[in-house]
Amino acid sequence: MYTEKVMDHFTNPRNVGEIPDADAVGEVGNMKCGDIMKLYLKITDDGVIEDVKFKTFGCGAAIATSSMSTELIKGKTVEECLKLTNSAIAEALDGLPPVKMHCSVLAEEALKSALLDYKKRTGKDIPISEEDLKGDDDHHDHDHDCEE
Amino acid sequence: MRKIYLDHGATTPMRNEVIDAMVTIYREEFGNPSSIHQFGRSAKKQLEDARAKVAKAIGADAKEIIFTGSGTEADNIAILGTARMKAKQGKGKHIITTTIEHHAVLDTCKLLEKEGFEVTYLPVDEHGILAVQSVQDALRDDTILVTIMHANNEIGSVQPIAEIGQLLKNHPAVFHTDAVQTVGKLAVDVNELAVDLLAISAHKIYGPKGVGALYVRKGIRVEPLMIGGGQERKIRPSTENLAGIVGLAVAIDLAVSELATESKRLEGLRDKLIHELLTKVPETKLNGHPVHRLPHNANISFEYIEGESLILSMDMKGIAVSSGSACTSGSLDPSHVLMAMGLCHQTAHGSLRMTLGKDTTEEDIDYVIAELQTIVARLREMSPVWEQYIKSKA
Amino acid sequence: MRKIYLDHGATTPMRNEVIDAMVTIYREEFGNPSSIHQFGRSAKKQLEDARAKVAKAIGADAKEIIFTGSGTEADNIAILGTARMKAKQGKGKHIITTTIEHHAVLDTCKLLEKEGFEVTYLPVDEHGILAVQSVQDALRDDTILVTIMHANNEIGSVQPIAEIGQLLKNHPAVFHTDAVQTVGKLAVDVNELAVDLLAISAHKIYGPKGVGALYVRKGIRVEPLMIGGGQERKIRPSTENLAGIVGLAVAIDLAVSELATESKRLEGLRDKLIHELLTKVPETKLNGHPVHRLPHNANISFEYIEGESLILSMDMKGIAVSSGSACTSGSLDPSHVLMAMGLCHQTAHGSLRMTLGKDTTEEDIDYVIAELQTIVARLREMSPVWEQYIKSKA
Ligand SMILES: Cc1ncc(COP(=O)(O)O)c(C=O)c1O
Ligand SMILES: Cc1ncc(COP(=O)(O)O)c(C=O)c1O
Ligand code: FES
Ligand code: FES
Repeated sequence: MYTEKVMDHFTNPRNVGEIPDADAVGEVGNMKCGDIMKLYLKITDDGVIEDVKFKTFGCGAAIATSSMSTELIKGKTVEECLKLTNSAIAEALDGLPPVKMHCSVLAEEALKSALLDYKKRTGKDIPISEEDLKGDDDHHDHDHDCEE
Repeated sequence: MRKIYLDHGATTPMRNEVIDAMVTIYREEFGNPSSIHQFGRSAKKQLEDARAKVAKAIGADAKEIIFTGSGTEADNIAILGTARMKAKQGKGKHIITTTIEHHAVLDTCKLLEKEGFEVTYLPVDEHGILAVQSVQDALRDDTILVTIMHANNEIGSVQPIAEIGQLLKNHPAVFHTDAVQTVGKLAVDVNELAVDLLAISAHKIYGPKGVGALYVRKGIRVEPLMIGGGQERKIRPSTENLAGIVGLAVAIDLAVSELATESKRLEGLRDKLIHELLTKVPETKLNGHPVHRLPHNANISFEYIEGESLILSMDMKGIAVSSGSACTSGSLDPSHVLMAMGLCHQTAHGSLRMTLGKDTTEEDIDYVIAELQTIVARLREMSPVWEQYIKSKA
Repeated sequence: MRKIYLDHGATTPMRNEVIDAMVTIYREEFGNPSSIHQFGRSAKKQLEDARAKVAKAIGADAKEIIFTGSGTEADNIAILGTARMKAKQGKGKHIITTTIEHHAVLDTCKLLEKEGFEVTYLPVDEHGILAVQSVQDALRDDTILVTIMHANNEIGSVQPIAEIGQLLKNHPAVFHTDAVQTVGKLAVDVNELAVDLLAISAHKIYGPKGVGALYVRKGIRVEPLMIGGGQERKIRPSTENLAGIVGLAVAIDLAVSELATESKRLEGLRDKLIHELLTKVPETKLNGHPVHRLPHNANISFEYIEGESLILSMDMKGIAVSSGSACTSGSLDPSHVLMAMGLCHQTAHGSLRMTLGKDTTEEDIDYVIAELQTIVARLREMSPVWEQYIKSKA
């Protein structure tokens, strides 16, 4: 059901861990399926993601998308990171099973949550607000119709 | 790489004896048992021999066995068939079941609620066991059906069916038990259990998939699910799956004859697995009853990690296990059985079912114990919840 | 003694290719396709490959194939499933079918009548063929389902399904055809036939008993017969009969690829059988259409003798034939199909169905022709009705 890339990132997740002196930390959870992701960012003065680490409690897709998202944002600017969507993360993994698409939302939201934390800490003018984090519940709706 | 299959609760490999018997039928007995010529008569004889064998294995009379296309179908005929028959007779609309039934029973009861029946879902205790008294308390004059599984497919807890059967002897309600997980693993005798209906599935006992049987006690009538020819006393029309039925008969016969020694062996391995995991891995918990459980079932919660990633990690090491019933693996909800036992979402999600089988050896168990420790440690290291727990303890 | 099996309409022997493919599954692919570990994923792949093969054989998309436990079940899901779905949606309660359907369709329609549906049973002509116009005339605004078999199992007459399909394109009624007798014998393409639902059974095409499939056109929704896990898009829950499904796929694939040459060969043998019997045995009559008929089906009435004694006499000579559908051989009523075509009781009783198969040779046919002449003569000599007839002619 998972692509080779998903299995690769699941088995050898990149950037697992913590950054004790992180410039931003994001934590999101979805109690419906019981998944939690915590993301640590180290950001340079000119707004480039210098280092990133994560910890995830979740399914194979949650761990793989967490890992992939850290690869995608490392070296990017904050502005570029704001544009990262869950479908882009899923695509980078050669796709996810439809029932598992919502797992990739976890990674997108953890990133947004971290960037919001960064905005709060630095007072920088970053186009993101609490609104963006409302966690639009649709993504988490568990579709039991196995219509594929 | 080693391959260790510990998912016998989901399905089992076929026995060679079963395959051989089926191939003989495939090659030599292709007649339609309903045909009156020699090909048909010969097939018919095989069919009735198989029926007698299955009946004998559960202490029933051959006339009381209806072959079906699966365990699910046997459960559905039992439940829908009884409810619809009783409704037609104006006998009442109340049904009693439990919160931990297999979906073939639970969701069928939910359908009946939509059709105007009233269903009482009895809770189980923290070990997944139903109190006999709760059945007594729930019984009403208009109760037409009591359907309680013999043993649970996820946590392995065995219900006091015989006691409930005794209780129901004084009540007109029909008593059905889903024995898909117990036939061939525990002693199953329809008279000792005092049940009216009992569902069997071949693929859980080294037989073929797509074959089941329903025991229907003499005098009990059920409406069929489907309509067609006169096969299986019109309760289950369709040209009979003769090879599959013979496969079921051979499988059940062997399982029952080996039951005593094999269940003891499995219990030994299962207890070693449970004991070592609970002692060697911190923050673990056994689900289900420590004693009243299926001989081959170990269900353990590993706190702070998620079930699917645990299963996938074990799969990479060649170990096949599951987190609940296979048929719901498409769903993301935590097991309804674990939730019914009072586990919280997170603990339910981090649960593993390991079900042993006839080819499982002690070396397999040792390998699994060793690998699981490494895997759990690695996943916990990645888990923010574990991090939090460790910090809170510090 | 020679053994000649001329009852392929009832069931067929398994092909070696089918047995081999199934045994491979039995030995090597025992996983539950719903499990997420390697055993499960590998089984799932086999399942989806089989689905693609079956779909291809009838010009469908793999997503449109639902595997079932029999042809009867496929028919029942189609008919009960459509009727119950439409009733829920308040779409109407009128159904159109014919008087010559298999019991899996006919008796299911009768059940629906009891549930409050209204069923129009269209008659057929003296050749057992339905007039397209009669469907047009019977159609109403509240018609929700039209179910007409592709070819009849007893008399072999082939219905104008494609024309009816075209007609129904302008009507919201769901169109189901029971193609159990035609798949692998006639070209069956769901788009050419313009059907929404189509039933298949494996054991009629040298595949295993207890496996069927239902084609469900994209966008068409049916209520399931049984409830349980999420298998087969919840339309047919139960652990999948993987070996059986693979057996069906191999069987249909082979049957379709050999169809053109094999049906020509069968037609040749069939026509010889029919022609010689009609010319050499007096007072005989072909039932069904002379041209629009299944390539392997010969159905002949022998006046003044009774079917069962004819079948038994042939059986003594090693020849297996039937008088109608095997599944009603328990009943003593004359075939409802022959009666629907206007035959009188006595003629209907003296009818024989001979259905040829892939191993049938010209020598077999010659032997049957010779033996039948002797048998018919002997039985007529014993018959008072024959005596009366002879005297009336003298
Ligand atoms: C036309 C027709 N429909 C349905 C069936 C039922 O198929 P099965 O025996 O697989 O249930 C048969 C044969 O028995 C048949 O000939
Ligand atoms: C307790 C229980 N009941 C019913 C079933 C359904 O059996 P089958 O897969 O043969 O439909 C299963 C297994 O899937 C089961 O474990
Ligand atoms: S993150 Fe919830 S199931 Fe994958
Ligand atoms: S005399 Fe035997 S069936 Fe009528």
